[in-house]
Amino acid sequence: MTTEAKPRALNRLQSMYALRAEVDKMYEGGVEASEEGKPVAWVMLEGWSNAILNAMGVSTVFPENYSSLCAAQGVATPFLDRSEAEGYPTHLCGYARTCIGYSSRMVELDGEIPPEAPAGGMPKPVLLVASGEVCDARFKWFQSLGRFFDAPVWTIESPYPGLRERLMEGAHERNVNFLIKELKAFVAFLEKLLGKKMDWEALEYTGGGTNEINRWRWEINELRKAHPGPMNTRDFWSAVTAALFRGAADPDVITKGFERMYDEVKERVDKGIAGINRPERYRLSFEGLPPWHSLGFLEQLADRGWNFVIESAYRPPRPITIDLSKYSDPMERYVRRRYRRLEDSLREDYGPEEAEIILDEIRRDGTSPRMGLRHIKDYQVDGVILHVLLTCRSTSAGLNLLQHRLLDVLKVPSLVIEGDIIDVSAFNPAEALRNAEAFEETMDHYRKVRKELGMPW
Amino acid sequence: MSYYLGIDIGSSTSKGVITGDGDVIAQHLLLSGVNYRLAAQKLVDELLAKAGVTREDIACTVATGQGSANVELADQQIADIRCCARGIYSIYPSVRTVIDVQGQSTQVLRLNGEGQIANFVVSEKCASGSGRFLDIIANVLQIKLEEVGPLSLKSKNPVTFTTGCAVFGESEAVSRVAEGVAREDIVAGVHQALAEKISSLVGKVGMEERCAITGGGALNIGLISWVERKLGVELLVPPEPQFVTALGAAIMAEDTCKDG
Amino acid sequence: MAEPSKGLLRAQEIYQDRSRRALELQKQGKKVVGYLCIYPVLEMMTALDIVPYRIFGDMREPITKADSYIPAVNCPFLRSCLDLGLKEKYSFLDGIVTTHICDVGSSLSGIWNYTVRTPFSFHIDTPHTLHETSLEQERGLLEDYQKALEDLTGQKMTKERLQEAVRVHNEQRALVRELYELKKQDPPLISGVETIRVIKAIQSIPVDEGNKLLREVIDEVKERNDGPQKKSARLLVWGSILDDTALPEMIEGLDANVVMDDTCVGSRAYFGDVELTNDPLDGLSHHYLVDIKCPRTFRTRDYTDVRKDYMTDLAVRFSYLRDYVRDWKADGVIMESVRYCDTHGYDVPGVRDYLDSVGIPSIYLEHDYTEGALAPLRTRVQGFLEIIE
Amino acid sequence: MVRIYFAGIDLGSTMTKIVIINDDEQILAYVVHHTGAEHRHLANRVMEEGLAEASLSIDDISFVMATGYGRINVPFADRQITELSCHARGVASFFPNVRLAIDIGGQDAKGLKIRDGKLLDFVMSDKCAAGTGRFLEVIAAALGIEVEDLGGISLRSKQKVSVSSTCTVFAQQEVVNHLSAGVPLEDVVAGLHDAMASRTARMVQRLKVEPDVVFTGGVAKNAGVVKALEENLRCPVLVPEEPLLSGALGAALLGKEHVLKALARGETIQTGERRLDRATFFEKE
Ligand SMILES: Nc1ncnc2c1ncn2[C@@H]1O[C@H](COP(=O)(O)OP(=O)(O)O)[C@@H](O)[C@H]1O
Ligand SMILES: Nc1ncnc2c1ncn2[C@@H]1O[C@H](COP(=O)(O)OP(=O)(O)O)[C@@H](O)[C@H]1O
Ligand code: SF4
Ligand code: SF4
Ligand code: SF4
Repeated sequence: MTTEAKPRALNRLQSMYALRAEVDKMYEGGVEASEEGKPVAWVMLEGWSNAILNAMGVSTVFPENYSSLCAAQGVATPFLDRSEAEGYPTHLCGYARTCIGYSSRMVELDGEIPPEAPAGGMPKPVLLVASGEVCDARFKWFQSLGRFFDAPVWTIESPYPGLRERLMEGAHERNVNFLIKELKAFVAFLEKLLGKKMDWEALEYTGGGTNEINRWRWEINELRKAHPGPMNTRDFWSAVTAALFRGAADPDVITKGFERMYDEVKERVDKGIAGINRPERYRLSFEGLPPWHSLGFLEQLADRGWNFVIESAYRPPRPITIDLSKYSDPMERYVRRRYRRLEDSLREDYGPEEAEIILDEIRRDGTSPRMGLRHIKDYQVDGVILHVLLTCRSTSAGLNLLQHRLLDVLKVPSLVIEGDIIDVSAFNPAEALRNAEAFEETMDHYRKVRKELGMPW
Repeated sequence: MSYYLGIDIGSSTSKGVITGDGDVIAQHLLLSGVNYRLAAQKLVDELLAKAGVTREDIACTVATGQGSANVELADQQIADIRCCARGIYSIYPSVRTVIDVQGQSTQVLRLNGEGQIANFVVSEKCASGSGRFLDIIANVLQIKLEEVGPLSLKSKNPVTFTTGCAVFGESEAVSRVAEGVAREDIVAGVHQALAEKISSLVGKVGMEERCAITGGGALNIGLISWVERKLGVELLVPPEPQFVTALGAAIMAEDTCKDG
Repeated sequence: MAEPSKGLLRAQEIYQDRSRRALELQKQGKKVVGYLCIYPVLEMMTALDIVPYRIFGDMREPITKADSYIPAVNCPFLRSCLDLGLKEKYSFLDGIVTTHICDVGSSLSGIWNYTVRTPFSFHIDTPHTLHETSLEQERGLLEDYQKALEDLTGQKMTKERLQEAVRVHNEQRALVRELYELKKQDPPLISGVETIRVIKAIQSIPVDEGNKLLREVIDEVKERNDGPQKKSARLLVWGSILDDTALPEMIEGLDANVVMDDTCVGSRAYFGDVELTNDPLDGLSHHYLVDIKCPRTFRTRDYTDVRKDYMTDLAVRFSYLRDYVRDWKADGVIMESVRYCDTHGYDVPGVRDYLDSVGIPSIYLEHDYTEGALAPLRTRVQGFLEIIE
Repeated sequence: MVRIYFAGIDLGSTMTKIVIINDDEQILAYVVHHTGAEHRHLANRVMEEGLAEASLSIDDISFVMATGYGRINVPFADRQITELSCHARGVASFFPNVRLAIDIGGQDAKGLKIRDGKLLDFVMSDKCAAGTGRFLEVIAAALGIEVEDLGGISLRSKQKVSVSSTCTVFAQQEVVNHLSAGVPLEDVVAGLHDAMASRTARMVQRLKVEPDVVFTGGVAKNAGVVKALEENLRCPVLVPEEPLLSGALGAALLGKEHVLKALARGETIQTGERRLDRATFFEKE
């Protein structure tokens, strides 16, 4: 056996580093703003509040992201322990528990930022903006922060209807109106809190900037369909933070960063360079949130020739031009730009034919097994890793069902890996590797099955 | 003639198989004890002696099992799930589902027609669903391992264990004895709980006949019968179920060697 | 032990064989619709003569089938419900209504549709805040729900029918409260175990029959002399789902009576009436969103207030517990939750803070929804009783 | 002057303990036996031995308080009380300033918040053998060493390894893996103690760790765990001279208080029948 030093298995994108640096800047910006006496809000990752807050001159920081930062730097555990000491059950969301522990520590320090906090820390909030979008933890969690800060909490209520219910006559318009009113109530609240008026023009700017960034991200993802996959999910995760948790960062800078990333990925595609420095034996998708504490695990998988060419979380929306000319109300424009009719987005994503099949299934069964599988097909994925999180119900509850659907519809196998976003003790890398080895045979098997069925990959 | 060696260092027992020309030349088993390295060395030595060959005669060695890293001789380490699949396929090519009950964990495999793993699942992080639970109970009730299975089949009224913990199962069993509960009802209770866990695992990968059971658990006719009842199918039991994984490893060794 | 006489005995029979009546009625041509949690606005089912049938799990049945559809790190109650669904225990249902109780609850509706495939299903995306817009939204959702139920039955839900249904359901609420009044005595006239049986029974049969049963139970309990013994401690139980008598049985096997509860197979659904508004949907949406005090809803004093104070906030959210403790003369509170319930889990320190601030002792018990796992909690409960003694 | 006597019996999952005191709270006798599998029916025997040591007869005992896992099954007990209260009481009699007591026995681990000798709040481990005395017993047995020796062995360690498995059975495997890889025994045992201590420390955080912190129960006899606990809690930990006895002593003391209170109220004390017959061990469900 040769023992020459092999190059690292992952082939990182250079353009990612600049974007990652922007994230640190964003936190530093938050602390600076706070020191200058500007209002700082803690917010969730959801589509609505961030741009509104920024348009109102409020700096935003993202505890969810901050928790993953703590986990990635290996300093989350003391915060988790503190949350437990405060009496919060250990199965609660790892992001929430890290944040609760952080808040508790801040109280102990009379509101100062803990010296051990990475990236300069999160300054004390004047406002907490919770959200019912994505999961319930996200409003229960901010509610429970009342224990540490007397900052007011606003919960953005957004519709989360069942699929069939979304198709009912009138439901879409009702949801749109609901959102418009809800967000206007939020603006009114902010105006009261800050004693100043909303800058609607600024909203057009902050709210519109997202589209430009997302367009680049979309284009990058389109490139990732190439064989071999030019960009590993590890780089995606490192960079995505800059796009999602922009806070007060300058949208132009971020846009430039992704533009550069596009160029780099494009170059790789042209030259046939992969996101891993090994032959691409398997193309995979990662479903669920990443194990922020153990991203190095991907290196070991890459060494086996596993290339995670795509992932389920945080995929950018398809860029489309929506005719907003008939809407003059800035909030209505803001909402309609993003909240789409289910029929429309299905048609755009799946093409008219498949969309009709899906819609029929939804009308009949209330669900369609095909949804959420498009990327598996598009990226010609051999296998899927399902990351079942000990502490996140919302992203884990449906994963086993997805496992069935992947097999039923696409004949693509999946492997469950149990772990957590934050809590490193929930993850057993040795066992995961052992199972990964066996999973290769399973992927081989289904390659044959798909071939027999005449499927394209 | 070339010989191939498969070594399976399990949590409770270490197993080795030597093949040559596609036949099993020798097999050997000993307790893993508290030093896998020593166990592996001893196993290899005794196995070679049994087969009447020397280390130099072995063309390739594959190690598998929990302690596979401790087999110094190994050319390659391969996950036990894969070895198990290969082993059973060589014995029963028609098998599509395998239940592998080991000392510490249980895994269920689905195979395609070529002995490849089409799906698999491994039991969770708590040992409450493993053969170990049975060992503990047998030990505390002072019943030989070979006898727990047959004894459990006599039960009309299996007890339900309130603790899920394999370790605390011991004190619970003792308390049941003190209450006058028959020993067969206690062991039947453990078997029933195990069979339930196994059937839930089988549910996850989907059942396809024929179905075989391997590992040390397959030596337990009681367990087999409880699982058969739960699943409603008949289980194939290979003649030497504990050696299936080691045999698979030896076959893998042969393949590896031939592939170069 | 004395034979429980008429009403209680009937409740116990229904508790043990829940579906018998629903199946009978189904044979007579009625639709039986299952529902999860207390939010699916039962009045609207009753108005169309649908038999609402609450879906429960079974603590005594190991979960073997559901694990391949929902990972084990999720609410074991809901996993058990799905498990029973997969074992065809709910295959007689004509429909199922789910609401956005919690994340797993809403995921479950999709999973149920994919696996159990009950012919009719509807999901109400009940909002989580008390914002004015949320109230309007709930009302709008109920309009859709109305349409769906009308399609299912081919009947019109007239204002009159709905008002009548609201009236009978309010009657049920009043009767349950009357029953709970009887728990104020010392010893209480009806035990925690019996209470669960009665509540579970009325959640298995049509509302008018439930009312009849409640009347029988109340009459009987008022007269009884075989009721619970006097014990050293009177307890309030707060928490998540508790659809089995195992926990109160364990508690009442010790030196304590469960005299009041705030759980969702207990008082939670019945305290507070639906206002009979001109358009019944107004009263209903208000009741289900605002009046029901479940941690799933984000409740604040005044959501437009820019100031915030933790203790005031706690008082707004939990002072009803202090009132319960006072009126039912409870000596302590057991906070109980199934494992992996985020909704209740986040509230535990807050409830504790509040109870501490008003001098009420409390203890938190987490269990994984199996009967066996409750027994080991006995020492904790007993230790708690020794503390409050 | 007529003396009255009280007995406290702690029927633990692993050890059975009895303490006999007089009304001056002097310990007249104590007996400790293994509850071990062969001789589970121990209650009467320890009582007999205790009485013999104190030169008393069963009728001299005014009140017998039983505690511990098998407390329901002491036929001659007048009352049962949880080991939570008994440990708190017993520990407070040794260390009046105790604010946090940690008890690790064979079957579970507990944290007790104590103020002025009174139990205010507590936490208990879940039904899992990891983090209990049994955890150490199982692993010691697998390694072929005595539980009593674990402490001394671990104190020799210079560089403990980390043991991450949460399950006893899997931890045993992990230990074997470490040993096979050539890690010295003392480093592995120290790792086990640390795993146990950090688990316990996390569990008791909610009660606020403030001195005096007292560690009792059988595992407190293990100097390695004591040291690991001090490291994990970052504060000194006091251990009673005979940590096994806290529960039984607390039971006897609580028995005495119970009697005095009753007498003060002019009530007669209700005592059970004094039969020293075979006890069945565990609680019936
Ligand atoms: N003669 C027997 N009868 C019944 N069960 C047995 C017998 N021998 C071994 N077992 C069971 O097999 C298990 C060990 O299986 P094995 O496959 O050797 O495990 P591992 O590979 O983890 O060492 C033991 O835990 C025991 O329950
Ligand atoms: N001399 C000793 N040295 C170290 N550990 C001991 C010693 N004696 C007992 N133990 C530990 O104490 C545990 C029993 O503690 P104990 O408090 O008596 O528990 P229980 O009350 O449940 O019987 C045993 O599991 C063992 O690990
Ligand atoms: S989705 Fe999951 S990880 Fe994200 S906040 Fe909710 S519970 Fe936490
Ligand atoms: S409950 Fe028992 S078997 Fe399960 S993890 Fe804990 S020690 Fe292991
Ligand atoms: S117990 Fe909690 S997690 Fe389960 S259904 Fe109720 S609210 Fe949801």
